[in-house]
Amino acid sequence: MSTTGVHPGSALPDSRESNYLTHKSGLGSWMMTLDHKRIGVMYLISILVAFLLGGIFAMLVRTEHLTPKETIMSADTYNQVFTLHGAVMIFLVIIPGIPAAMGNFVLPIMLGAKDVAFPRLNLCSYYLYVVGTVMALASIALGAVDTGWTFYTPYSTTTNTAVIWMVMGAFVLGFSSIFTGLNFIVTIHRLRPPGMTWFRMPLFLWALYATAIIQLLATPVLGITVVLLAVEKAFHIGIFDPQLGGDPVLFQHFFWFYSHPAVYIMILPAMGVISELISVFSHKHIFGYKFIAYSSVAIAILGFLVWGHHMFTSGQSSLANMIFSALTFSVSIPSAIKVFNWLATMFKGSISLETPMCYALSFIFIFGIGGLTGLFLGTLATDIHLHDTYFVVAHFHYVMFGTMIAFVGALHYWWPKMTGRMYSEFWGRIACALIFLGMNITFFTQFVMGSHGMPRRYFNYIEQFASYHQLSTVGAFIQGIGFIVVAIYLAHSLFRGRRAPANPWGGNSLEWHCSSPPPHDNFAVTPTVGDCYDYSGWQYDAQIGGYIPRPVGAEH
Amino acid sequence: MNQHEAHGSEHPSFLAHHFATPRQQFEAGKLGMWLFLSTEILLFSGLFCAYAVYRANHPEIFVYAHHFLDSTLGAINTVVLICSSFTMAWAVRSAQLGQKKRLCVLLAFTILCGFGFMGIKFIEYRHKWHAGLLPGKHYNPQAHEGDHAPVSGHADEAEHQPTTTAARHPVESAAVEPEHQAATTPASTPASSTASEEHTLQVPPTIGPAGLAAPVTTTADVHAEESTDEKVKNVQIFFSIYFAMTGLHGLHVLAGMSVIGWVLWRSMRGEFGPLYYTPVDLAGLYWHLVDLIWIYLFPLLYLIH
Amino acid sequence: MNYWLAQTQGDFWLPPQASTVSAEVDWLFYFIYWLSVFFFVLIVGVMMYFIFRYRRQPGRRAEHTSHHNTLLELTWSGIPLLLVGFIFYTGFKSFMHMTVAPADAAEIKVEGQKWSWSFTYPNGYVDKDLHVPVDASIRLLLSSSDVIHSFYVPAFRVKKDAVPGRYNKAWFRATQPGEYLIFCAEYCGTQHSDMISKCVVHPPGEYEKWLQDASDFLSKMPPAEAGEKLYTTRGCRQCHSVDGTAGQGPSFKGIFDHPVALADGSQVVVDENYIRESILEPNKKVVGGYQAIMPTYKGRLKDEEIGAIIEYIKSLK
Amino acid sequence: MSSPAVEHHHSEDQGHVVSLGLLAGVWLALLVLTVVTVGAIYVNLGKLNLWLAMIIATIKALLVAVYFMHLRWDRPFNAYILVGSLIFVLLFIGFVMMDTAAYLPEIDFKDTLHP
Repeated sequence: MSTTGVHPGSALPDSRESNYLTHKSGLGSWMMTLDHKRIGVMYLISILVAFLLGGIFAMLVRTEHLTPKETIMSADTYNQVFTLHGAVMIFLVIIPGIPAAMGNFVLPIMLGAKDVAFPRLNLCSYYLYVVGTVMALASIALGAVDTGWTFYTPYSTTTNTAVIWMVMGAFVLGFSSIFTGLNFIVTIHRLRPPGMTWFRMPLFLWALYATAIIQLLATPVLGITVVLLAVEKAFHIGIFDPQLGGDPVLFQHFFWFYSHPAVYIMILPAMGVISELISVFSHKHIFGYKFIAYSSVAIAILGFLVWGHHMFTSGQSSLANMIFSALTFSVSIPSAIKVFNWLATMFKGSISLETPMCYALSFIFIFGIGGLTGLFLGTLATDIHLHDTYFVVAHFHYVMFGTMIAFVGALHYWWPKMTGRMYSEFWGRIACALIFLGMNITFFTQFVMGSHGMPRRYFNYIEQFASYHQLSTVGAFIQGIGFIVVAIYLAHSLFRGRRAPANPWGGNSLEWHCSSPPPHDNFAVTPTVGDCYDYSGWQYDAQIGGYIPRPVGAEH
Repeated sequence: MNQHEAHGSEHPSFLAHHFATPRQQFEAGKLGMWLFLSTEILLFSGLFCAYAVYRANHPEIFVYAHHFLDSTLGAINTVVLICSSFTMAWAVRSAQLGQKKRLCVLLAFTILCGFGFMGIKFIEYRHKWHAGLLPGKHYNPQAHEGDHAPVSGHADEAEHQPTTTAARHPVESAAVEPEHQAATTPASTPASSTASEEHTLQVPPTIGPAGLAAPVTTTADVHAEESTDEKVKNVQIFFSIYFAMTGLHGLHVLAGMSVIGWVLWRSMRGEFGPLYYTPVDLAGLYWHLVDLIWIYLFPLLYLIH
Repeated sequence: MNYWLAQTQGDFWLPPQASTVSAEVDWLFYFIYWLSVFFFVLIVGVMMYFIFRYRRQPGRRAEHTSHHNTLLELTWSGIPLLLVGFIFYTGFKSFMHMTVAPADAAEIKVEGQKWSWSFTYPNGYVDKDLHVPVDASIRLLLSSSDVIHSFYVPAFRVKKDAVPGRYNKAWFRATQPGEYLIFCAEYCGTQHSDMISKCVVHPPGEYEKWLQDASDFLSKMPPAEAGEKLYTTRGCRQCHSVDGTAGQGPSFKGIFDHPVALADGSQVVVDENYIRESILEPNKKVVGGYQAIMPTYKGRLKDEEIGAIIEYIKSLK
Repeated sequence: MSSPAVEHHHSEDQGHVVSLGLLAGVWLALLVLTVVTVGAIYVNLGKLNLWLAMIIATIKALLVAVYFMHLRWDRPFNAYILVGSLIFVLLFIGFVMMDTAAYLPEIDFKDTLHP
């Protein structure tokens, strides 16, 4: 326990002149790079662009709801915009967000490896992401998509819009996701340096490992589902079409076999990030390491058994309803375990509220609501009333937005490492508060109108819900301002930010042992690994504004 | 890793910089391929699921419709794939032992088997195309007379060309028909060419004793085909599943052939030997999986009782 | 339209209770609600307390505490497990009450279509609104003629998808006379949000009267008006517009007495005979540019009804 | 695994070399089993025919996986991946079949009303 990760000195060379950013220059050196850090950065930029798009669509949706009837767009446009918002946010932002951008950047470093196992596959997966994105977004120009991101048949097979482009985009994006997951699993299995045992891995890696299991096993089913949907739409083969003897409910089974586990593709990496943040900023060893690690894997496995809870009113049999409802509750236990362990980690810690920690605490608050409202929806009797209402919308936004909160938290946490620059703590906290406040105003009102029976995906709504909708829209604008603030001060920090020290937060996982930004091949000397949650080897140095290894023999 | 870096000069050319030993690289590649195979299995699972659901709920469709498939051709294809798997496994052994020439011959033979498989598949698809035994909306058992044969034998193209786009040219197809019959279906007599069958669909008997598949002759009425198909409704579902399953499998065969072709090219350049044969091994794993899936497809689609 | 004409109370979270299962569902809702509030306050309260109590201060370090405690972990896994077990069981029990209709329930067929509902009463009468007597069990047989819709009455806590190609079942027993809104809860396209009908719960004795009156509409209404009613309730509206826009089928506007070109190239003048023929044998003379997809109404529309529809089409100049 | 240890330190980087005789034996076994599969449909076992075909197919699949795909000499984890993915396939198909079989009456009911 008392050994620090790396013996001091060796790991902190000054790499200002030569790091992964300056290693080679020119556009070509980025486009063809095999460096996981550069690929991670390219993913990050693409995902942020997609997030901007998805956010604009969200703002359009909320603005439309300022009045009960048409405000700024027609019903058909509205249907296309909410479809795009959902599809962009899910397929382009949240699913790849933490694993592909953050995971790619830090996973090999945290592990002590020089790269992921298959760098070429990694680059290929990035370009698949780009191609998939282009295909999905091309649908806007080619007639838009108005099916909702769930593509339910027979609506999706009969509507006269560019569904094929969108679903084939999702197919390609699926393979991007599969290759990322495959790379991570192989990297974790085969590239651990000596001393990095399974139970010395940071919990973020456990979370990514569990995520990768889902990516590998669930995503192919989405692939075959969307291919069948595209073939069905183009050639009317009728597997999902009742007029040709098919079964539309079967489509829902296929779709949710992926799309429910996909929820855990989104939330598990977020939980992994939070485990890191809570421990580092409480300056205290994580509590219940093994339980948190196992709970990630448990969520990944159990997440496969609960998809039917999206179909309680669809005509699914009562038998299946019962089984899926019961299994659904089993997922709540590992989630609860994580939350309790985070709290226990904070107990008697030394908690500092730097920006990433503000996001981590917001996550616990928001995920608390998101998780607990899941109980209403897993329960058969109450779900019948709440299904397909704004209650569901609010529930999954509390969970999915929790992921975004964790993503932004992770971005702030690793920003100094990625860019070598510090950002403004003051504006960081202001923006976090704005996003947190706006988020809760937006979605808490939606719980209330949902439980009163306001169905989702409604263009017009009845007068009684007007005040809720308006409040919700105000919240959305507050969030929007929060994100704009983030964009401004992060962009500012790129050019004017203070040089980042190697270890600004006092973390002890391996990425803090190499310089900021990291050198081209991560570690000149393969590190020996200790306990990544033992912070006793570091002390704060006010001069460099970060942590330096505690001199040997010094008391703490 | 440390040790290895001390002797950087010993890093063989095939060893990527982030691996310490060839063994580590080999095992990483192998693990990666196995993981990829698991995604392939899950990809096919959707189709097996659709198959299982419809077969369990409507067995009569499957019993009725499978008579349209030629189980002799299916069996031949099974044998072809098994032989190719054998030569592929043998090729891996040759690579391990550094027998370059034998490796190249075996890989070439494996690709040849792939061509054979696809050729037979093409014949089967063309027959179904002519007989109107197409998925979903295009299922129209009377349309056998005179439709164009698909331009290419690729699985997806045959599946993807709606009948409506094919112009009818009886004269041309009449010239094509007998040739393909004679060449391809020795053991069975698919009902496709004679004019007298305009409104009569004779189900081709499967191989073996007549007792098994007594030819069911149905008089199909243009306006109410369903009522005459011995009350078997939704037969098109079977063909949707058949084309989806064999089509996707065919695509995988093509992909496997391309990969083996690439490996063959590298083998001819002498890149592989006892120290480095990972690509041969991985291509082999992929090819065996394609074989494995066919092992299940064959009895499920062709041999229904 | 007033949302809850019958009963405007309801509380902060839930709409008024107007069916027999409402109270049961609401009880469970509030049970989960207060349980969630308790755990949420506990988690966030503890979190806030820790943030304050253990905030980073000069000279104070994090104290070393144990890194794991299996008993604690099992406790906070076990207690939630018991609680969710109870929630599941209660939820399933209520769900079965909501699913299994009593044997004496009267049956009404519900057909969803883009974008309206039609309700077929036991005597064969079809209406666009749902009328039921108070305190009587009603079983709904739901289906759809195009895409998936979902029948949802918030005040009854009842929701069930109407899926094409099959019948789904739902039932309820209304306890308060009044009018309630029926939403479509499954996204179904352009006018999804306007697919709203009424459920009228009649006080004792009035339902029968209403049904008799309404079923008699052919003789009571002017023919064109009756035709319009049939046009909306019997599925014509899905494909044939009355404003001149082409749908799956030709628009009815201004079609009467005008010649149309058929798919085979010939021409026909739209008169009484052609309309009658098109309703009974729709695919015999299909207007050019449209597909022969209309189902026959032979046996589904009475002669007087066809007459009313013809009158309605005549009126669309 | 059960493989003879001798084979392993044959060469650190070479992996296991399967003898040609074994490969040919597996090949022959697969061919024989194919004939058995085809032959089995002439025996009328009712529903068991399907299971028989599946059992034979599984034996063939095992032969391919264990010998052609080297699983016998491989790290056990690779075999776990194969088995694990098959378990998920079974879960998927099993749950969906359970549900579709249970709601089948609703579809058939509609069919009888609107043939």
